[in-house]
Amino acid sequence: MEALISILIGVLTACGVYLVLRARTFPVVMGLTLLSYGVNLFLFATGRLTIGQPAVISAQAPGYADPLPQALVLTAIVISFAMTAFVIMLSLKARAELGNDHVDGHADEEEHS
Amino acid sequence: MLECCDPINASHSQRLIMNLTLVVLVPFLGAALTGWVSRYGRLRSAWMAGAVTALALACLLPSLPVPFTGEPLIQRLPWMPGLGLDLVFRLDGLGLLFAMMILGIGLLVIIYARYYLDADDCMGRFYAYLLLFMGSMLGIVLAENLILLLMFWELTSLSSFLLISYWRHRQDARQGARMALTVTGLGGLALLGGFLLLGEIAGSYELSVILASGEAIRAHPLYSPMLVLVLLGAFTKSAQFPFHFWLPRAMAAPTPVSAYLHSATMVKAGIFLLARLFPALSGTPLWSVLVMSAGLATLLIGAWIALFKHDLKGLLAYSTVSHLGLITLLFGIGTPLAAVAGVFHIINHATFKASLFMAAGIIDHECGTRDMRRINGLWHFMPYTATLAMVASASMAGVPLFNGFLSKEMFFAEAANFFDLSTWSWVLPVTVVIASALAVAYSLRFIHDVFFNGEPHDLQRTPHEPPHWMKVPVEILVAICLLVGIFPGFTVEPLLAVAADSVLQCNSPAHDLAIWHGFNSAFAMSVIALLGGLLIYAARRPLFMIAARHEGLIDAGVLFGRTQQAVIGAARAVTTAFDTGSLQRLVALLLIGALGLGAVGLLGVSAPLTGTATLVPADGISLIVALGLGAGAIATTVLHRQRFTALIVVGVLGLLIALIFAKFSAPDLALTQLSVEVVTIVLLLLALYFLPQHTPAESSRVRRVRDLGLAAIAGLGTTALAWGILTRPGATISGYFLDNSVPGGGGSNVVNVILVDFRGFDTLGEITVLALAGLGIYAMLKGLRLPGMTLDPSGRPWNWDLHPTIMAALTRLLLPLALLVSAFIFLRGHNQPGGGFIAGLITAVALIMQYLTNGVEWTHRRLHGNMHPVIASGLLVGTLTGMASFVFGHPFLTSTFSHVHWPLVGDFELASAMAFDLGVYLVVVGSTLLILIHLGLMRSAATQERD
Amino acid sequence: MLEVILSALILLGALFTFIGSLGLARLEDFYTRLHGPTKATTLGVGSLLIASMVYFSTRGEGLSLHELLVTLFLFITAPVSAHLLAKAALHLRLRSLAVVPPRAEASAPQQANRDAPSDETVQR
Amino acid sequence: MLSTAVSIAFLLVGAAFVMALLRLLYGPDQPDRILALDTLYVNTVALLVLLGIHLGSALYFEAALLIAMMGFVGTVALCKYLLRGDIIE
Amino acid sequence: MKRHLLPHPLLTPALTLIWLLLVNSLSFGQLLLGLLLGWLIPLFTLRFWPNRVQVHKPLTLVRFVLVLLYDIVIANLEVAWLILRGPRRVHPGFVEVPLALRSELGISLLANTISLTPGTVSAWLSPDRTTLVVHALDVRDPEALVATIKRRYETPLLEVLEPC
Amino acid sequence: MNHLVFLPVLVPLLAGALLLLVRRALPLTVRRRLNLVAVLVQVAVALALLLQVTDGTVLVYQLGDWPAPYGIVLVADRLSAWMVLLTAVLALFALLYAIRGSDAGSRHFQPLFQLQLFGLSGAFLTGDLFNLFVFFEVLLLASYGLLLHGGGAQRTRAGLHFVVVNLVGSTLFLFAAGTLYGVAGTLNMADLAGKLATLDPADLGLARTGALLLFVVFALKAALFPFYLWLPTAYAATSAPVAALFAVMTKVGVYAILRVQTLWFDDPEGSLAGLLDPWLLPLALVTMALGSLGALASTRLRIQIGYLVLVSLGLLLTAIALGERDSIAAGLYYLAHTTLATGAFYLLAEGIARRRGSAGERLIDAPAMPHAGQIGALFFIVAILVAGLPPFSGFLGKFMVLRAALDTPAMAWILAVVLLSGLLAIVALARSGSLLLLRATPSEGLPPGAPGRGELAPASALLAVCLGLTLWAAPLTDFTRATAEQLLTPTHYIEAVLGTDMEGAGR
Ligand code: NA
Ligand code: NA
Repeated sequence: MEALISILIGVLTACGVYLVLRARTFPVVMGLTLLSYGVNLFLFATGRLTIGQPAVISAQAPGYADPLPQALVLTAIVISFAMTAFVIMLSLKARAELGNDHVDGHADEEEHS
Repeated sequence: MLECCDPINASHSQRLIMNLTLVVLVPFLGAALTGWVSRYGRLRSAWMAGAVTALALACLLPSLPVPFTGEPLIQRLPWMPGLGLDLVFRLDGLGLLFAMMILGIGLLVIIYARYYLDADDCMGRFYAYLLLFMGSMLGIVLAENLILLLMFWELTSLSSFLLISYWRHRQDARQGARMALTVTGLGGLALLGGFLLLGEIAGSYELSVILASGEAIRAHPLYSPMLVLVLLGAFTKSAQFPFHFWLPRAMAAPTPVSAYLHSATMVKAGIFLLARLFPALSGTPLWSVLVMSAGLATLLIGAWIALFKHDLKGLLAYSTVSHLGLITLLFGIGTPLAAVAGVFHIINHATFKASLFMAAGIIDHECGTRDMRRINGLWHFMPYTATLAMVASASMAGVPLFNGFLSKEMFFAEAANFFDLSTWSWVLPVTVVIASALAVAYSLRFIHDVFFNGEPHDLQRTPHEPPHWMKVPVEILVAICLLVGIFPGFTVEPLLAVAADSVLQCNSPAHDLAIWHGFNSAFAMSVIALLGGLLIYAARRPLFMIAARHEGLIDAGVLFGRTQQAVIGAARAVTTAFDTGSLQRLVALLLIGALGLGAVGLLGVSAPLTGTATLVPADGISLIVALGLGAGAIATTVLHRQRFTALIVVGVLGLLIALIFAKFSAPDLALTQLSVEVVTIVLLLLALYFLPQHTPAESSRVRRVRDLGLAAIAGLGTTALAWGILTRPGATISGYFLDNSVPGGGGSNVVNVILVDFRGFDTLGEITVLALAGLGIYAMLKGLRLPGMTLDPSGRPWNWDLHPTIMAALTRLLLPLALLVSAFIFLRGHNQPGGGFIAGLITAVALIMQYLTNGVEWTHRRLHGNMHPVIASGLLVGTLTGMASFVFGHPFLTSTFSHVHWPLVGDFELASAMAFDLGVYLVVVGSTLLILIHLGLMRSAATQERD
Repeated sequence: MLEVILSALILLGALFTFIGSLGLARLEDFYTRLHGPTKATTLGVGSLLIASMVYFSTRGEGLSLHELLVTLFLFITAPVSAHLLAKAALHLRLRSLAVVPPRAEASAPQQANRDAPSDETVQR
Repeated sequence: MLSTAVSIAFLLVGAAFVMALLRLLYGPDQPDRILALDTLYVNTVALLVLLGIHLGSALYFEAALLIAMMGFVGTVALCKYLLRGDIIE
Repeated sequence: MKRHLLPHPLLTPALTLIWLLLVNSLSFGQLLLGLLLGWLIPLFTLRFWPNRVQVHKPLTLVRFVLVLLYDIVIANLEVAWLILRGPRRVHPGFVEVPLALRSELGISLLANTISLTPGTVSAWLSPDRTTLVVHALDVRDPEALVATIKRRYETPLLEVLEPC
Repeated sequence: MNHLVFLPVLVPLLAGALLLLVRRALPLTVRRRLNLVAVLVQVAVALALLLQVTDGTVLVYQLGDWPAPYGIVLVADRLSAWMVLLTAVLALFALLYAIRGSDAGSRHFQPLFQLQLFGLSGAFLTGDLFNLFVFFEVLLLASYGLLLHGGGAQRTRAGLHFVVVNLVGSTLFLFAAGTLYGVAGTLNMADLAGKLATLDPADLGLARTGALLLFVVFALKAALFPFYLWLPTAYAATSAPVAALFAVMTKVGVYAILRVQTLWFDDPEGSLAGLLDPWLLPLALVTMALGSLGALASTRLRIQIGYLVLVSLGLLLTAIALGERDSIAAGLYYLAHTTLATGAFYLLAEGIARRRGSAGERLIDAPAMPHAGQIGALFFIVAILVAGLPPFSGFLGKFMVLRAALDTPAMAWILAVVLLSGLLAIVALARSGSLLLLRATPSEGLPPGAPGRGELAPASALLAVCLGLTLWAAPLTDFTRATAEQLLTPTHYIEAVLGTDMEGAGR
């Protein structure tokens, strides 16, 4: 399972990285989203993998997962949501101000053709 | 080596009166005052400047006798003793000599400038700059601390920049000023380096210590670099070859400035430094080679160029260069007598050159030009001024009875002594004689070409004698030239002696300032130089032609200009090579840096990546989910150019991630991920409407390969990190949370207790981020107008049905249900999965659903759209809840809870963390709705202006 | 006995979930595929939720009926989703095995219907 | 017996996931993909319920409940985009 | 005034019931809390749901639900069989159901009911809301299907929601 | 419990929330006054805090009354208090400038400004790694909001770049923090110091990676080469008061580097000893060199200032990289200087731009400006400050750094780069100064809507503060030296955070 999750983190990160490096705002936003998936999963994984042991205190519980990374991921999810919202908005503003959706505001040939 | 006799005992005499500090500070304060009084009449500033200078002189007076006792006067005001940097001043012979020159000639220049400046020149500004400069110069010569000296040194560069660029409308003035600043700035920085090293070597920046530890300094391994740096500073300031070019270009300054800066002060600062550090630094082969060769080259080149300058001030400027070379050469020769001669020539040059500049200024003033080809025969128009100028020129040429002759004789004697039959030793005397002959020639030219040589050509006006007071400064200076030249023993000798003593740090060797020393080699050289000068001047026409042919061939100034352009060009090239304004490059660099350093971290030590923990076996469903997730991620990447499609796939990714969270014991995370995912999708859809539906294929192949490479490495790297961590048994602080969640935090959902209690502060920050996102987006929307798509991506008109009936009717049904669920999630969050954040998202989504299905107008009639108060009260509720614990003397966010028993109702738990969670809830609802609603409203806003 | 019922319910639910997705994968046009998920929603998830109710209610911790809510939600929402999907497919004129009523594919309501009585939800 | 049934059920639901994922990747049209997403939401509910039974934990119920709601909003938004472009108007 | 305090008399008990389901508890405290929420939420959502829903024949409603559940099971089996046999055997088709129901809610409930039973999806509602186009997975006799829909689903819904 | 530590965080948070709440209820002038009062309170609080920690006490505030390393703690030592005070002072002048009118263009300037302060103070005070992340996000998002208010293609593009690259940086931060937690099992920075010093050799690779990734993030915030490209354009794009406030934002990165450098990597016995040593100094020097080249190459004043900021950051990080008591002390003195001087420069730059008509801040000829004398004098002084020329604080700071660099192996390099980049800075500033102030076509009078002399008051006041830095250099450097000493003996910090009976608590 550990290998599976590790590879998954890697794949999500790799795809995120590739998309973040694109020239248009929308793929970059998607890339940031994928990156945040990857890093949230990673952060989550630092609490190691436990199945069926949520950190809810009860007498019957056989054990508990590490709750701290979960709390951190929760915070990270919210923050990255806020940031994503902001970038999305910003990409619209860029589109309005720059006339196209290139991250550097270049109008390029394909836009015209 | 220094042939030093009994060294002066450098005992420090402390005086209570801080008059030296005042001497330096008065001009600075006076500068401000002068600038201020000029508002009330331009001439007042001249009077004020004169008064300030006189005051500074007066401050100096009480200490005048001290240097003659043989002990320097040292006064200290502590500033940064820990750094060895105090406001500490020193008055010894050298300092005294220079201070007198600076103040004396300064006063004359102030008088002179009063008449020189035109009515439309701002006099207050001029005098303010001049006083700034004067103060800086005084600081240099009176500083006991090298760093203090350096500070004033740089201030002279800055104030001379202001003075040279005084006529700011003139391009040559601006360029000259910048060039001077650049070259002297370079020198100043080199000097800083040199002084730092010197201080390190000597263990102190104080001259008393440094001058006493010459042996140790010269023996130190850092001596050579230090010397080079210090000399660089001195040479640039004193316009030594090859840094001489800035000086002639500084002639764009008003002539009083030239008379002041380029005779007695600015350029003498470098010479002063050579003299100042002479005991500590001189006496090594390196010193001799560097200082002598610079001096010699400057002497010769300056004299040669001076001869051919048609510009009056140009001639004087290059002559200055040449004389500075002469003095440098003397210090380079390094014998005590040479040093004495050097000091003597400093005085002499200052007097005759200042008077010459002033005379040139008068001529310029009267003729409206400085071109010697046009100025001729002024003897007829201004005989008195001509006489003065001719006396000063004679002194410059080294004609007997004038002061220049005396120091030049000493110089010839030292040059002759240098000749010791070794292979190259003849070079020095020969060159010296040639240079002197050139000096005679250009002095002759100055006299003949200006005052005789026929009639003036097309002058704007008829020249005549200047106002009386404009001549007075020249008269005084010329008188000094004569007095010193004829009665050296009565006039200059005591000052020279005490100055030379302090240069040598011992009693200076016997020197006879008589005019006549008999027929010795020096006299012979003088005669040869005079005759040679006459010869050269006689042969000037062919020489001028030769010079004209080679003009500009090797012009260091042009070279400098090209160098500067090249440096700026290189700077542009380098800067634009890095900073292309490309986000992709920015991100790529960040990633490369991170991947590189990450690799260094991981591979830099031989530690196993795989740990020792027992692993969890994989099961089928996890495999499928993981495969789906991986395939989805790759699909998003491959399909990313079809934006809507990619968006759908991203939705699936979020769902699968939530599943993984659920599977691995994180129900809270699963809930959060699910809710956030949907809101994100809605957000992306809202945005996509205003964006192109497809991403053009525009990345080059190279770029794609590079990005794929980066992506692959990033993937491998994070996989390795995750694998390394997952395979290690973890030992974390989480046990504490599990142990204290119920007894200390009053909740059994540990994750939630961490969020609202153990690490509630994180959550406070997190909701602030959310609030900020809302506010930031709202702020950004102002004035934003974007056309949406008028046709759908396939080119068809949009569907007519804005709000499909079936959808609209049923989602209204869902609203109360969703709100109930939201309340449920909120209330149980402390003990079971849930909490304020998820509840907030559910509420927000339930309301968004109304917008989606019923439209903005319909919903807005039912829901108050102003979310700012909601966000603000959320933040306030969270903060105030945290502050409530202040009342009980506990830190912020200290939680409390109690079980309340109400009859019939049963046990209720009341926890302060719930109130905090309410703040979270409000911020989430407010921010999410603010963002989505206003984004959704954008198109309507495009047509009709709203808030 | 309980275990048998539970097992049967679970298997039934899983089976219908599977069949629903199988239909999604196998069927040949969008409109027929659209029927697949209904199985997963109704009998599939329904059975599983009943199983869950039975399972948690018989563990001695009291009755567990909240699974009904999930069913309620699904029964309200799933048909609406299906309806909207079909509407979108019609709008996009996806390939259909069956003959599509022409007016259902129209981008704008036909002239005849323009004046039809309508309240706020109909196009102005 | 129960655990065997649950295991088989996991297999079946897993297979359902695969089917839906294939449809998601294959398309061919956007409604197909949205439909696949919608199906995946439902399948996830099924999976969570199974997981709850499998682990004997009631903690997955809220997730199932939430999916029923959130999945709907997602699907509606996506369909609305196809129909109108502007999803909030 | 009464309407302001208790806008949806049916909704309050319904929400209270749902609350009790949610918390899986029948304690008095939860009942009170449920009532409180069941009262507050309709107050808040009043503006979103202005027209009061009236159920006229509760028994018909119950019977309708039972019929529906039975139909769902049967239809599931039929359609499952269809799918398992393979895509070549299906005969899909669109049928147009003329509507007697007039209210938005009624039409929506009917459409949902149709979609819930496997094999049929209500795909399109005409702008004048007189016709519901239904896609059926396997339709041999369109008229029979329309008749079944009207008889089994629309009629009881009419009785419950729009008796007049 | 001494609430004073918490007040620098609480005051702006409360003020921000309140200002948001009363957005429509109160007129702008009242809100401006509220804002100003809050910042004044913040200055007072920061001053009080500084006075409390001057004697070397490390004040620890356990939020929620949970002990470290379990709860989040705020820690005020000399360094933190110094940074908080610096921020507050800068904010005061930036605000004084803003409320003269440039805040009216933004919908949320007042609350965003306070929340930015909240983020900055929090980042300087927190003793928890993840909490630092949160505060990074707070201050970044606030700065995005401030950066982007108003329109314009340039601003939007710069903002987009700034936001995206920082988001990637945030992702890196999480990877780094996660890795460190995965290895050391804790997030408290003091606790991490102990755990990272005594690592199992098998975990060394992961820990090093985590730490180095964290360094990359901080280097990005500090605009260290090669992550500096965002700075000049982002700073140039925003409004003057915001740019002035931004002057302290890069210092957050510098602060973080200094903090972890002294806390984690300084103990020569520790597992991660000297981890940053191969990187920090060379990168700092390259940053300085490229910054000075950029300053020379700039065609716009504010871009040039941005590059000059890079030069100063390079010097600052050089001081930190040297790691000696004296160098760090010098760096901390220089930090205050460069922050305030840069702030003043940005305020002044807008004043200049607004007086030059259509030429604005572009380095081209333009009509002579009104009040050229006053502006010229201010420009001259600020240029002297920024170029590190005598007699002001810039020179003193540079001198102290160089002095501390003298007996280090890299002396020659440092001397060469610092001196040459200083020269380039002089050349660049002489060029822009003479273009902006000397080389003017005849005056056209005051452009319509241009402000009067009073606009220059905040910049002048900031320069006066820099003059104060010069005059009171001795007590200030005594303080920074004590700060450096405290940083170089982190045991006191660690004990104060974790408590002495640390072994008994926890697991
Ligand atoms: Na002539
Ligand atoms: Na159906």
